[in-house]
Amino acid sequence: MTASPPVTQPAAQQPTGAAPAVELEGITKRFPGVVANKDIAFTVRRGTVHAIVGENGAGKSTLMKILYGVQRPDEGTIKINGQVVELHSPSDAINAGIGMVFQHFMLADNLTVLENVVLGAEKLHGIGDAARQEIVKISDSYKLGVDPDALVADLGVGARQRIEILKVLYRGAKILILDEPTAVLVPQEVDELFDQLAELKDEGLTVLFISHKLDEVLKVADSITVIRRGTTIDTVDPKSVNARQLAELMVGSELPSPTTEESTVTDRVLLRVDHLVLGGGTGRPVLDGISFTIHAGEVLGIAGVEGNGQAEIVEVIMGMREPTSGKVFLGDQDISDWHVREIREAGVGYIPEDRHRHGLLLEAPLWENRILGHQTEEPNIEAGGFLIDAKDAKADTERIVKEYDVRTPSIFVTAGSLSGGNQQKLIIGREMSHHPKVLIAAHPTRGVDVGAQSSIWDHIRAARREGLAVLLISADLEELIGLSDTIQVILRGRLTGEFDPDTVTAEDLGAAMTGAGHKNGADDAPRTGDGDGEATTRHTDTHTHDRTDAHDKEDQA
Amino acid sequence: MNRLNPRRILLGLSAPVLALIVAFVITSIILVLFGDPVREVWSTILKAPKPRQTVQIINAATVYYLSAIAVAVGFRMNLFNIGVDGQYRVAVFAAAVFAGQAWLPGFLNIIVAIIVAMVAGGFWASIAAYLKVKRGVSEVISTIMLNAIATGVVSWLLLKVADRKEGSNAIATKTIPESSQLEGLKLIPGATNRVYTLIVLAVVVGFLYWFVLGRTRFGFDLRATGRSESAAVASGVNVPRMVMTAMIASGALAGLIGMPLLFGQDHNYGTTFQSGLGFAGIAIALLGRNNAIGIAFASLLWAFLDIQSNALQITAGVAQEIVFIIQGVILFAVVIAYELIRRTDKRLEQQRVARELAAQRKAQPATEGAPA
Amino acid sequence: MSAAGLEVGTQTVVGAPRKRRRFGAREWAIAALGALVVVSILRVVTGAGDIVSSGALAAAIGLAVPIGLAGLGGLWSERAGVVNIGLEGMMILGTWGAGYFGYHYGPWAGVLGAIVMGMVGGLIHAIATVTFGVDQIVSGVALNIIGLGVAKYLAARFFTGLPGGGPTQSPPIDPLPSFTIPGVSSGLGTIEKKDWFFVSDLAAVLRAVCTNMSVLTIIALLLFAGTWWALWRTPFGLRLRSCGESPVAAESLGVNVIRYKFLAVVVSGGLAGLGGGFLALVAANIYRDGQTGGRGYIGLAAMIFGNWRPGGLLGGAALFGYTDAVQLRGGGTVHAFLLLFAVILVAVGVWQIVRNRRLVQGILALVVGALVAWWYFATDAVPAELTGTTPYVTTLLVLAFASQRLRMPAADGQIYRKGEGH
Amino acid sequence: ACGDSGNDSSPSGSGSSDSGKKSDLKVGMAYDVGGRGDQSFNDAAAAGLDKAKKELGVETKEAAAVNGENEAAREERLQQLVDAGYTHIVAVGFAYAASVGKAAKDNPDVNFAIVDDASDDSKGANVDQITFAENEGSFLVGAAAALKSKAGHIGFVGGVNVPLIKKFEAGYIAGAKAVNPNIKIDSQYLTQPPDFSGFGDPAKGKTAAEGMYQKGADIVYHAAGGSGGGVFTAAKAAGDGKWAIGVDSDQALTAPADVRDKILTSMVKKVDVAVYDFIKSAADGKELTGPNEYNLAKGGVDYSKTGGHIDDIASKLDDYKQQIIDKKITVPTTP
Ligand SMILES: Nc1ncnc2c1ncn2[C@@H]1O[C@H](COP(=O)(O)OP(=O)(O)OP(=O)(O)O)[C@@H](O)[C@H]1O
Ligand SMILES: Nc1ncnc2c1ncn2[C@@H]1O[C@H](COP(=O)(O)OP(=O)(O)OP(=O)(O)O)[C@@H](O)[C@H]1O
Ligand SMILES: [Mg+2]
Ligand SMILES: [Mg+2]
Repeated sequence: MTASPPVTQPAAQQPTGAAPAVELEGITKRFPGVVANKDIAFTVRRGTVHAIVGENGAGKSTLMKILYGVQRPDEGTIKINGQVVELHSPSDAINAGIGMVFQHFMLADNLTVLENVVLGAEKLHGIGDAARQEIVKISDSYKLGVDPDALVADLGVGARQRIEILKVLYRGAKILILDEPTAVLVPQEVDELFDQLAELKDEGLTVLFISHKLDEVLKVADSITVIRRGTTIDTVDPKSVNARQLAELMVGSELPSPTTEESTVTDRVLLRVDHLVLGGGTGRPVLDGISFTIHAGEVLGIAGVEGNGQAEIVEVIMGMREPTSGKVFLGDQDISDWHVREIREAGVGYIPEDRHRHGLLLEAPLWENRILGHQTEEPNIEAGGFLIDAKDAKADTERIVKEYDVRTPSIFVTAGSLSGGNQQKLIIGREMSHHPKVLIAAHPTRGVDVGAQSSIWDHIRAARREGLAVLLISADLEELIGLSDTIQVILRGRLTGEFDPDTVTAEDLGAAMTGAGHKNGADDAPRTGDGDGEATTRHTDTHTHDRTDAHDKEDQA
Repeated sequence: MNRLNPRRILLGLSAPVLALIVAFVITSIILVLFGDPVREVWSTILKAPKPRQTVQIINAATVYYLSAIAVAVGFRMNLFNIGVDGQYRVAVFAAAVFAGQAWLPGFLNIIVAIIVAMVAGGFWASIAAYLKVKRGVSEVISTIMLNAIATGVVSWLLLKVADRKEGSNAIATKTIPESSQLEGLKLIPGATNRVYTLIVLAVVVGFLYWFVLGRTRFGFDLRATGRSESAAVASGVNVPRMVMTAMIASGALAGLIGMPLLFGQDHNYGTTFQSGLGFAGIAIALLGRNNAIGIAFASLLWAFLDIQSNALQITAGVAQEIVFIIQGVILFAVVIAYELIRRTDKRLEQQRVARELAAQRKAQPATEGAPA
Repeated sequence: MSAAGLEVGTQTVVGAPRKRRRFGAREWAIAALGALVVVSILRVVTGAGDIVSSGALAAAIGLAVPIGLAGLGGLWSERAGVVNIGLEGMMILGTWGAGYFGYHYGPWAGVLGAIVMGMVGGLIHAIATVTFGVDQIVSGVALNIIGLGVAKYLAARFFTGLPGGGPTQSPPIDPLPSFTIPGVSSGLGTIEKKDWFFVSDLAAVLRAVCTNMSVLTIIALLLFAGTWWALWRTPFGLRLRSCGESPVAAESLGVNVIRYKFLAVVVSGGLAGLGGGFLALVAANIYRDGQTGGRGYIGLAAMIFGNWRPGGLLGGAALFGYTDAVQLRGGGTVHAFLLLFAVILVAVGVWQIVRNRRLVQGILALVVGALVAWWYFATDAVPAELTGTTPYVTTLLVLAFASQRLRMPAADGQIYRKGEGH
Repeated sequence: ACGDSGNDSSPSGSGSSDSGKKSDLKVGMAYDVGGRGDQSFNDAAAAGLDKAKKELGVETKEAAAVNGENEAAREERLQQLVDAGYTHIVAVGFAYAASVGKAAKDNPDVNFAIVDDASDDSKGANVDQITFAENEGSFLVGAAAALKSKAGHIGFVGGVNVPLIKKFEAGYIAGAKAVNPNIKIDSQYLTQPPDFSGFGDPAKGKTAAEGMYQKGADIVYHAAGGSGGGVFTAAKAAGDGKWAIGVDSDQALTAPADVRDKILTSMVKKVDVAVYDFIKSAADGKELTGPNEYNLAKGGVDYSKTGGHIDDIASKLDDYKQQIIDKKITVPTTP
């Protein structure tokens, strides 16, 4: 890492003339067997927000990592403020005035905000009071609302995001890279972020910004570069394109039309949750009197800012956690004190929020992952459930791979060597193969690209038609609105509102999720009905669909 | 793409070979550096063992094998049972006391004593398991402590039951009746000594280890827990119960370690009984990569070095402890070699995955709106 | 396998933003005085005078230092995210280094020799785990084997034939200086002899620390303070700890993670080696085969016990050193402890029933407490074979009551490879 | 290296006999853990061997045990010596009992000696079972301690809690009580088997002895091998009027120079004499076999007078010695 220093002077120095902030020329990066970036070239003007869009795996993150010195390009040149630089490590990039907020947060949970921020930049203001003052100063001037002495582990995603930004600003970066900063934020938080970006821009900072949410991109960017399969396709002016055109540029073909779905809700109750309370030690309960009912053929969506109890609802239903009080019924059976395995055997499928932690054994081959979670069920077992039936399990894995289009060379490769979308398809295939009565799906399409996304939705819809009850938890409001029959909002461990997905807008949900909107119960939801006007903007993404029928509200009372 | 791929096998074999060569070179350098006779040392260690020594190697390997399997059961689910050492001592003591009473006739006495050993070993391990599951005490600390406590407790009990032989300064439990002493198997022609009859135990244990871990649901759950605790929980594994079970199983297996020695050699438990087997087991399990066959080879290698080094002082005038250096270096070299090979292999695998995917993509263009 | 281990049993309190109680210097002082009051009472009640004699405490310090230094080594390494089970091997190397260099070039060279030999051990561990990224447990185990082998081999090679030396021990080494504060020590001694409640006990404590303190003990204490300062008060320490908490985050901010980890593990070896050196230079004045007697493992345990913090580690090492000292000094102290255990168990039992409404646990504690009390009153000594287990039993009991709050560095034991985490 | 045959600096050396007359005896020696150079028990045996080599010109070969080893390893060590052509093999330490028994049976042409065991395990027509009346020697130093103690309070530090060491303790207590029935005696063992680190952990020896001195004992006897060094250090630190008693050899001659003057006396266990006897008998053609207890009467154990600290009570001690020899006093073997 001590190789050669960057050629440019530190960013503190005034940039020369009107040279663009960043110029990329012929950037090529090959990974073993994959060309992640191929001959990338574009220019970013100083003082602008420049968006980069592309499918999953298009090579956006790789490019940004190259720009931040994490990875070295095989070919190509990078010019910062008109000068060619060699970035060997993040420190070189930092010295060149570049700062990056990664797609996955780069924070140490057990350190304080202060420690996280000053780490690596101790020379600027030390690690003591001077640094604390500086942080407070930056936090105040950009309204970040960061407490330097809080422990990061105690903070929610929004706050973490702001710390990441603060980290970059603290280092005096003039060029900011934000890799999918909005993926985990609610609309209000997104707006705040955009306000902050605008402010940064006014101060002459340059922002490089990656997002899959095209409407956002159109709203905030001054310029958009589209990357497809590792190469730059085009750089466009946001005023001259709409989201659909942009999406088509990304995938390189026409998008499939939105599908139409009818309600399949029946009156057979499959999952009932009754006044669940989960104590949180001395403080306020994590779950506070949660009650809902899901019928056969119904999808109940739960909207909420992450960390408001969604994960805990899932864990309680799945038997991974004991509620302090309250009950869970599967059909008529009280499953509150059943064990995970019994619950799964009784027909509850589970698509976990974090597939790496809860859904897969990354070091195990696909066929062993097909057994996971269904160790006691056919076709995985033989001899009365005592032995694992490897042969049948392998054969069935082959079937899943084919039916769910899991792109893999074989079922013997490790799960970890599949891309995220394919991993997710494997999980969905596995869960669906056991014909669950109830499916608990947490963020089923998170981080999955458009193609895989729509196929996952198709599978869920198909199962719903056959009478599956689905509890859908998602941060993607479009997904919630598109898939659910009913949407409940969770805030601080309580269900604070029920909405009809046909009429509600993402903004309404966002307001309710942050507690900014009204917090009353189901009676007076949904709030306003002008969803249609916005639908066109909202529904630019490939996965949205129109709903033609409005179903009975009595069902959810 | 399947696991039986010639390239894989070649890579897998090259690691141990590489490691042995590295160990050879490093040890030689040390010997030269300190002016010890390199040639004599290696000719002593690498000399073909006499039949008598072959038997000793097999016997030592038998005991090591049991120990390493006991340790490996824990390792497979990420439990670090350093306590095998204490567990086997508690167990062999209990079994020796029981068998010494000769309540049961010959063979039955052996069988029940073995069960007693397993129960005792399992019980001792269950303390650590309980502390981990209920009180969150890291098994690393608790088993270190329990090893020391086992020493005190066994000593205390040993004094209570000791059968002090006339003229002897050793202290031991009552010798087991002759009808329960196992003479051993005449497996190696030309050897006066015999292979422990209870080598059978090692074979059975090895097979069971492979079968239970590889083929049964329980084994699947155990391995899943080792690979990812969180995923195991979500898949319905009751991890606390699994910890209890695995730890107790590990302890029960640890109980078997002393059995070949007890019935085939010492015939009682006393102050001269072999100690430190649990620690050797850790090294051997790691060397054998927690695999039933791998551990067998590792045990044999370890035993081979041990036995062959016995003569070092006599033939080469070099401290026998040089063998610890060789063993340690082998352990290092093996893991480093495996790591280097793993990296190579991973890179090759990724290349292959990518190539095959590219080929697939060409063969069947764009489904479901994926890029054309 | 990964070195991190299973998390089962380590329940984290959910929800409710954790209010982190600051356990600062004042709290520690109060806790220490409280403990002193308890043992004073115990001394008066049981008449076991050695419970707080300056001699026992001085011995406790002597026994605690090597454990503490080994633990401090573990702390450096694990704070940087590398599990170090090889402390024992590094300590053994240290004892040999102290013996060899101490004999040939004087005790201070012995100190240096111990550190350097320990660092060699640390270097091997660092190369294996940091450079090659092999499993940290495997490397540690291998290092313990090698450390033992190398020390024995070198001892046989270099000490045989020296006057007073042999294959298993070095010739005597000249002692390091030690300090006594003249007037104070004897004055306190007078007070200590009075057997006044608490006052004499406090005098004993003070006397223990101002009588015959080896310079190496003082250095060890300074190293504790220095470690705390370096790791928690300097940019260097922040970077080092960040490698144990989140190496990818550290890397993304330009921290050279590999370098810090490497350094930490080497320092770790040096500290453990110094712990071994203390054994050879201060606790005894020779290198002796098997001298460490598993203290490296105990050091590791003390570090976990101390929640990966210098203060806690100091407490763990002191607890261990103290219980070991009183059991080695004999004379009924361990027997007196039975009464303390009984009282604590009864208190816990009552607490469980009255406050936590856990009937089963409460009754269990009460029953065990009663049994221990019966043991105390029915006998007048604990069998010699069992007194030796006092430090281990005590450690286990304390952990059983207090280990849920332990939290290791988040990335401890995880293999880190440059550029792979993003 | 230990038992290094090619090393000239080592007092041993195989094959060549530098002085004395030539004998065609080939003597192999299997030490207990620690081997030659342990400044204790094994060194005493080595001294006997060296003497035999010098005076009888025998050829020698040595090997030492490894900590915690298996029974088979001990057998193998003896067998290796047999294979290498050694006709007389001395096994040092009771751990070899069963191995000697077995090796003796397998090799009837070879003569064996075992130190510290006289049990059936090691019995054989070609085995010299050497034991010592450690209790008798300890009785004398116990008496010396009681006679010299001003405080009426003495101590005993045992290395590892095994019967052999308890024999030392028993004799010591009996001797002290014979002088002063009211004497207070603290006993402490450093470790429990199979943890034999108590024979090699001076830190523990020091702590234990320190405790005794600080609680008023003025004389501490150790039977703790290498840990004894710590006992001497503690005696020195304890200051004037505090003494230590050495064990196995005359430690006032062998201990580090700075503590020698703190050693009141030592209980000498003449392993060297026994070993020499065995080799000598072989050289003379009348091999010693069967149990041979080296007791006070035979001069196998004794107390030392180096330093002159006990010259004043020597007559009383010799009186006790005579009584034991005359069997007027029987010294117990267990405390
Ligand atoms: N470290 C790596 N080693 C090997 N291949 C990699 C590595 N990192 C990325 N790739 C490959 O490079 C391609 C581009 O990945 P990249 O992360 O840049 O995609 P992306 O555009 O950021 O996707 P997403 O929208 O999902 O974040 C991926 O298909 C992946 O296969
Ligand atoms: N650090 C890495 N080392 C090796 N291979 C990597 C690494 N990161 C990614 N890859 C490889 O890249 C491929 C996909 O990576 P990645 O998860 O970024 O893909 P993706 O299509 O963007 O998935 P997702 O939809 O989850 O973002 C996998 O085959 C994986 O093996
Ligand atoms: Mg990705
Ligand atoms: Mg990306």
